Amino acid sequence: MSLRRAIAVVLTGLLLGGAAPGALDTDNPQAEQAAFQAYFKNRFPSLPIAEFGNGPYAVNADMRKQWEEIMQFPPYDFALDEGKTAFETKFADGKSYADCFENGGIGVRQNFPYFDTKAGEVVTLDLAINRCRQANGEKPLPYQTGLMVSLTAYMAETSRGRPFDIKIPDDPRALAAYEDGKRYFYTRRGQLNFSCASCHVTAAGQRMRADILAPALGILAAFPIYRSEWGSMGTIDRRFTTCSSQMRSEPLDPQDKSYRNLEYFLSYMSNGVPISGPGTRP
Amino acid sequence: MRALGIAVALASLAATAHAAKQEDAQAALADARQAEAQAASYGNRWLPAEAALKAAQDALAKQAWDDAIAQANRAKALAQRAVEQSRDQEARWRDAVIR
Amino acid sequence: MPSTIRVRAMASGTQTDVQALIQHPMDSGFVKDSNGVLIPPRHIETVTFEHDGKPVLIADWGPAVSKDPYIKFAFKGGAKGDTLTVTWIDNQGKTDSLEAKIA
Amino acid sequence: MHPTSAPMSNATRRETLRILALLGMAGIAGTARAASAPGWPDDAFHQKTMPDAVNALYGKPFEASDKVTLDVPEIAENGAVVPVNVGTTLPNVTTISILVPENPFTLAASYKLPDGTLPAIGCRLKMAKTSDVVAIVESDGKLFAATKNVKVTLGGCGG
Repeated sequence: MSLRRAIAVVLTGLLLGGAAPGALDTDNPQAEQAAFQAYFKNRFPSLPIAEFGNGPYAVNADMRKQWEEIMQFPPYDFALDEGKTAFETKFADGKSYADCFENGGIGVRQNFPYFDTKAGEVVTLDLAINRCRQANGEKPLPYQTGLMVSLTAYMAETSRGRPFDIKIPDDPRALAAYEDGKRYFYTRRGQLNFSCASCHVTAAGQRMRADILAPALGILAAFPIYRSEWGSMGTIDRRFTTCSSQMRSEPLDPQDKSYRNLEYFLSYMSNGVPISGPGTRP
Repeated sequence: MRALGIAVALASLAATAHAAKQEDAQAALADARQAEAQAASYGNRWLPAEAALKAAQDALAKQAWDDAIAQANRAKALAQRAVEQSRDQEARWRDAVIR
Repeated sequence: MPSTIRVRAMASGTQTDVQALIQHPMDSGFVKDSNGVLIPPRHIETVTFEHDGKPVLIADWGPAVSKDPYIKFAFKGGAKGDTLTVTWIDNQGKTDSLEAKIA
Repeated sequence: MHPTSAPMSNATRRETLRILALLGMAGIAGTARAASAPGWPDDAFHQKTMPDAVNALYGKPFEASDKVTLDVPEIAENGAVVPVNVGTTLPNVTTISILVPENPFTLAASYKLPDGTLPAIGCRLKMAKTSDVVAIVESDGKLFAATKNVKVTLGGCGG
């Protein structure tokens, strides 16, 4: 192609695309997902996709040894039993959680969060549980700890090993939710001026004092988690809110739209990584 | 009688100074709140700004005007920094996206 | 009230491998709660494991043992179906006991 | 991997205090000693140094021995849950104890092993800050010990 024609092509590209060709960011989730996963596979070439569900323990041997020791008899065992019992207990109206979820709620965690085209918003597993309760005349549960974490622990356990399978339906609102989650993930905020990407992309695998920063790929696979730091279980909400305040940024409310969209983006990026929850973390 | 007059004059002088300080403090606090509201509009409130704002309110309640002014100014500065951060990031977050 | 004790005891012919997890706060007495009030010390002091009426392990614990404490040991003998009794007592006199079956 | 941040004296001091508070070892609270469980070595658990704790528990000296294996992490992922495994090839082991000199109370745990119980213990301990961990095994009435250092610090970038 002659130089003159090449320039013409580039110019038209600019005019049409309205952005430099490099930033062809016309919300093509599939392409971005492929690039995202390729980035981490290059950063950690020896890691099979399944290992990305083990966060810091996939990228640090000393930490992994301590994890394997704790996983012999994990402290979330009590929450798991409480979750199973609660999941199988009928509501006052005779229904139970099994009636709200496909396949009786067994082995479905990997499909969450999904985009609810009727309500036009991202529905996480925690939100779906509370919607189920309210649909059956029960009070919604608090989000970050307690019974909600036990229920999601049990549902995660029934999905162990099943790869994330998050879909973005052909609906502009779904694309917008994905885009909003992406924006949140890459936007720096708080006095420390970090974004999620600053630690979980750029510095993935490195130490932040005693912590090893988990790669963003598969980072939600192990939830809900028992953190030694908390001495108790916590859901994704609890982790998002505590992380926000560590950035000296005002945490949002649990199940805030931004957090749900962030979870949607992160889970979609992790398609193919198997569920490893419930998990234990430092 | 004269001594009493002077005392009264001095007292009223102090009172007006007191009142002026109070107004300054309240104005500073209003500015800080306004800056913080702007940061909130970007969904980017900083915890240290919140803390300084609260400290300013507490100081105001205790009529510690100088302290209130200092804390309010600190809150405003932090909130403004948050707004700058948000504006900057609105333009540049896409640069970080993995492609 | 479900038991606060979880036991996994596996007989392997010559010995029985035991793992136990106990639900307990193991408060050391130095931690302050969210509004700055010192949480009083409450930690397990002794855990006794018995098989055939004889102790196979007695654990004496201080406040430095982790929350939801864990223990792993093994003893010679023990067969599938035997009972392993686990009992803990804490410094406030609270206690719990469980009769677990060896697998 | 060595932690990336260069150690700053006051930051490290501030950090240690924060960990102590976090893990609850801030100071020696006057713990009202309720009636202890029978057989619980109350005095030994309230000693603040290695010599006093060993003396209160055993009343005899110990010697280092490579026949005692002590498996602890190099850097604890979290000071609240540090996995510790002790084993030995020594014969007739009657007790195994684990001590953490830098904790406010040195003695962390002590196990009485009746005849027929294998000389190996696994447990999870709290550590206030970087410290040695000492495992003492009593074999034929004599005390043998293994010592390893475990680094403990706060995780994350601090609230």
